[in-house]
Amino acid sequence: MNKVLQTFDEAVKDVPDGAVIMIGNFAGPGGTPFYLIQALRRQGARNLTIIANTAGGIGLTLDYDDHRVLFENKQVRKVIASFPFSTSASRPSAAEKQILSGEVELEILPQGTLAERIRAGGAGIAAFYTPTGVSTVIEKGKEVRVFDGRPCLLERALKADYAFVRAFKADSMGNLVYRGTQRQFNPIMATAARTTIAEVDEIVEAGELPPESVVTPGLFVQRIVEVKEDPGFPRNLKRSFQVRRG
Amino acid sequence: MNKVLQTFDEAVKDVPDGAVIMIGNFAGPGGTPFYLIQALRRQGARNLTIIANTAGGIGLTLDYDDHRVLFENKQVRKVIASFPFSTSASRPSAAEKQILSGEVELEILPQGTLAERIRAGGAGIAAFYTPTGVSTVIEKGKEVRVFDGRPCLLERALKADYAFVRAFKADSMGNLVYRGTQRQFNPIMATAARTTIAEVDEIVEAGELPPESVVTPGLFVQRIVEVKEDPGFPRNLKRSFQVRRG
Amino acid sequence: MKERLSREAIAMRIAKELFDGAVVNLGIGIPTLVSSFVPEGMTVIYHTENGALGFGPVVTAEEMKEKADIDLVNASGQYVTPLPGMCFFHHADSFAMIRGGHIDITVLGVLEVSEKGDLANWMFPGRGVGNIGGGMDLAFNARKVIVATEHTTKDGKPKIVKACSVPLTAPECVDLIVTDVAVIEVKDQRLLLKELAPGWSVAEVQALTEPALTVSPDLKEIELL
Amino acid sequence: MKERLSREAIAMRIAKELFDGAVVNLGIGIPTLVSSFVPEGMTVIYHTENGALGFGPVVTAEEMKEKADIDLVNASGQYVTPLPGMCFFHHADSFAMIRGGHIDITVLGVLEVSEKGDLANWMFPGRGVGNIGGGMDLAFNARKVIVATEHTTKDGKPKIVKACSVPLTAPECVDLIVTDVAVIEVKDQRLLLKELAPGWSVAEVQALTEPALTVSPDLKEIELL
Repeated sequence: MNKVLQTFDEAVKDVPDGAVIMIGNFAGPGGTPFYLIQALRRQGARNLTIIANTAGGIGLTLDYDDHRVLFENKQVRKVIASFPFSTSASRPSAAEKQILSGEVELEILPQGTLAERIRAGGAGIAAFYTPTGVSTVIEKGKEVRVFDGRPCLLERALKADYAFVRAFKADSMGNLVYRGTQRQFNPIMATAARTTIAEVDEIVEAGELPPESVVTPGLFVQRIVEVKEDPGFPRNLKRSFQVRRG
Repeated sequence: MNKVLQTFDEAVKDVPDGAVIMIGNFAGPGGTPFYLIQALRRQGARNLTIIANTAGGIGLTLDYDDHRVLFENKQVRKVIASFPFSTSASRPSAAEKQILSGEVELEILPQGTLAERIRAGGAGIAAFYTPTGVSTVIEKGKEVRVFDGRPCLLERALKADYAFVRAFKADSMGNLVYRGTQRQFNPIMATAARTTIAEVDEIVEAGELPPESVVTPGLFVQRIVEVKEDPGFPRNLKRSFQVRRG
Repeated sequence: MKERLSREAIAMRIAKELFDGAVVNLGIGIPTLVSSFVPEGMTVIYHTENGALGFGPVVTAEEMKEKADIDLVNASGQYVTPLPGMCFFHHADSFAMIRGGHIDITVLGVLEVSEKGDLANWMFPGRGVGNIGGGMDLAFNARKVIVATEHTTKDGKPKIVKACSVPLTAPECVDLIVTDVAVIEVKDQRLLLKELAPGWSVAEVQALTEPALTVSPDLKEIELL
Repeated sequence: MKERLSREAIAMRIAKELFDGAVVNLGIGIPTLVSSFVPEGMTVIYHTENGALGFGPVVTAEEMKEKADIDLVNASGQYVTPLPGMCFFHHADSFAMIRGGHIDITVLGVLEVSEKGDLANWMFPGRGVGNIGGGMDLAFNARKVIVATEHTTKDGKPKIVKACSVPLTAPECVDLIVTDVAVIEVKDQRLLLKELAPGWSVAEVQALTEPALTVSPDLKEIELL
């Protein structure tokens, strides 16, 4: 039972055209599987459906190559996100142009609904009712049903073929721990994919992570790759990693 | 903002007749709020609805006074549980007799549905669809709906007026950590009650629990009481606590 | 004298709505400033959508080199500082807190707010696109929704309108509107004018507001402290 | 020679269904014994409903004083031992694993199993009451459901029946039936007799089984090792 792979290229080798991929991502590089995304760009699978909080390149924080590179490389057919567009009108992202031109299909969701649909996918919950979105554009095409006097929308589970997650440490069983706000979507995405690939700072022996501190139990993780030092790493991102490690 | 109380009696003082109470409990005393239950027996509120995995006194493990004492004291009107009956036909619990006589109403649920309904209560999910229970007695009175070819039952959220939870340590903000399998229903019940009361081994200063290790964030916990040494503690239970502390 | 309140003053007024132990989620813009005006001795616990509770102030430009940590950011992508008693959790748990009604107060920005308390704040006007993010869950589910806004757009048009012209974030969700000229409570689908900025009259505020305002019997000047 | 397999032998046969890295949940009774027969060098990861994964063997009577820990128990209330790489989680997360299809194999006990693979094991016969516990979620949702049972009741009546007479745990859920006289696969709503206990004939097993058995072309004697 060996889950550890040596390269990111090897880890994403079998991603087929048309795959559904969840990518952990929120406000900066801390919890983003940067190297897995780069490897997928090199690998070149097309017609992908990306499930992530953004469609990449929203320009909110540190400027770095997140999954916007998959849009720039025209690998994406559909994106399911809550924050798909750049925060800057003058610097629209590749995804924005492709969405507006109809080249990429967008399903936009409230962030909590996106998160809960992913959790439902991992938890075997076929669908659930949430109040969020009633009488807004989100309602369109969805069943509305009243519970205890409050109208709710029926939302379906989301699953994926792959989840790309970023964690702090993994042990050899695949157990993951996260650092600070690195967690975000990563732990729930890890539960909702057939194949979860974790990009981590460090792989340790089983038993080195305190059993009560494990956030993603190992059964959810199929492949683990450790981040090595990389001279070609984007300058801004590297600086921030130095902050982290210092 | 002081959440710490000195006595268990004080902590349960305001429980009214007819209250709905969730009680953390599973296979032995490790995660059971023993002292809160004892205090509620002394306090005497009646017509209670108890939501817990068992109805107390199932005889599976160490013999100790769990929430069976609330049934023996005739404080319970209804119980929602997955494992309500004693494992021993020759030693039926108080709850079993009261359920069979009609004195106490029982809603029996699969354990995963019970857990998920509690989580839904805390998470603002009005209802959800689960495959578990279709074409069994659990289906009765529930909507069946097919998703992706698989029939599912519609299950509603459970909420409570109070949750009695057992944890290992609390900090002054109400953050809780649990030891080993002590977790079970406690973290989800803490989210689903208007007033959550935590019984803990130790209360520490804010900052002493590593922030990544917190399992129940403080906003879910309104009252905290620390367990003091108690010479009247049941012998079996005390022995096992000594095992733990040794 | 018809001076309008500064963004800081709006934030100061909103800070008066906080209470000891309150769990608060602040949106981008003026809302973020509210944290600077919490009274001494009061514990306010901040929540951020990306999964943290009880963290400290935003890292300032001067502190950046020393304190910025890419694993300690808020939902706006700002670096924040650690505080004893903070904790972390994942996105589903974070929105369970929001949707489950565990957030006492959220402070959000505004494109338009209607007389019924409908809020619209997610579409970029003119660009035809928008980001929903966590705002919709907050607007629907926080116990108290406060909006912080200039009373009018840069072109002088009312932001408080009879009915929103842009896509809604949430219908009938706003409890309190704090602007640079007034404090208005949304009550029973009406707008109750409760406080005026110094030097402003009811008529002057009404002139900048599309729907009719009901004047509170306790109308007073905004107090910031 | 018509000896029936011991409970341990049934468990040994079931252990052959495990594979390296398998995530396994064992019910009470014979199922619990399966963990004693995992081949050397194979990693099997045990899951328990109360929220632990990757723990070690049950604490024996002799070890009790030294090793029993009330915060390290399985779903049957037995003390278990720690193992490097184990982890803990709460009940909703634990059943998310089960319901979400993340448990490779569950081994459960039986009151009755039907020719379609319906399983009934939660009602106490004669007492009119029953405990559902975690078994129903496991029976509905584990990837492979193996049942371990004596072929007949103490009174000699078949436990493998045309249709269950007691309330179901889950319909059409059982993949493999391992008894003290045979191994039977449930396939396309039929019972495929695959292995016989030493000395038993097809006719003898059929005589103890209510529905008609289909005999596998590869029928063989049960191999335990």
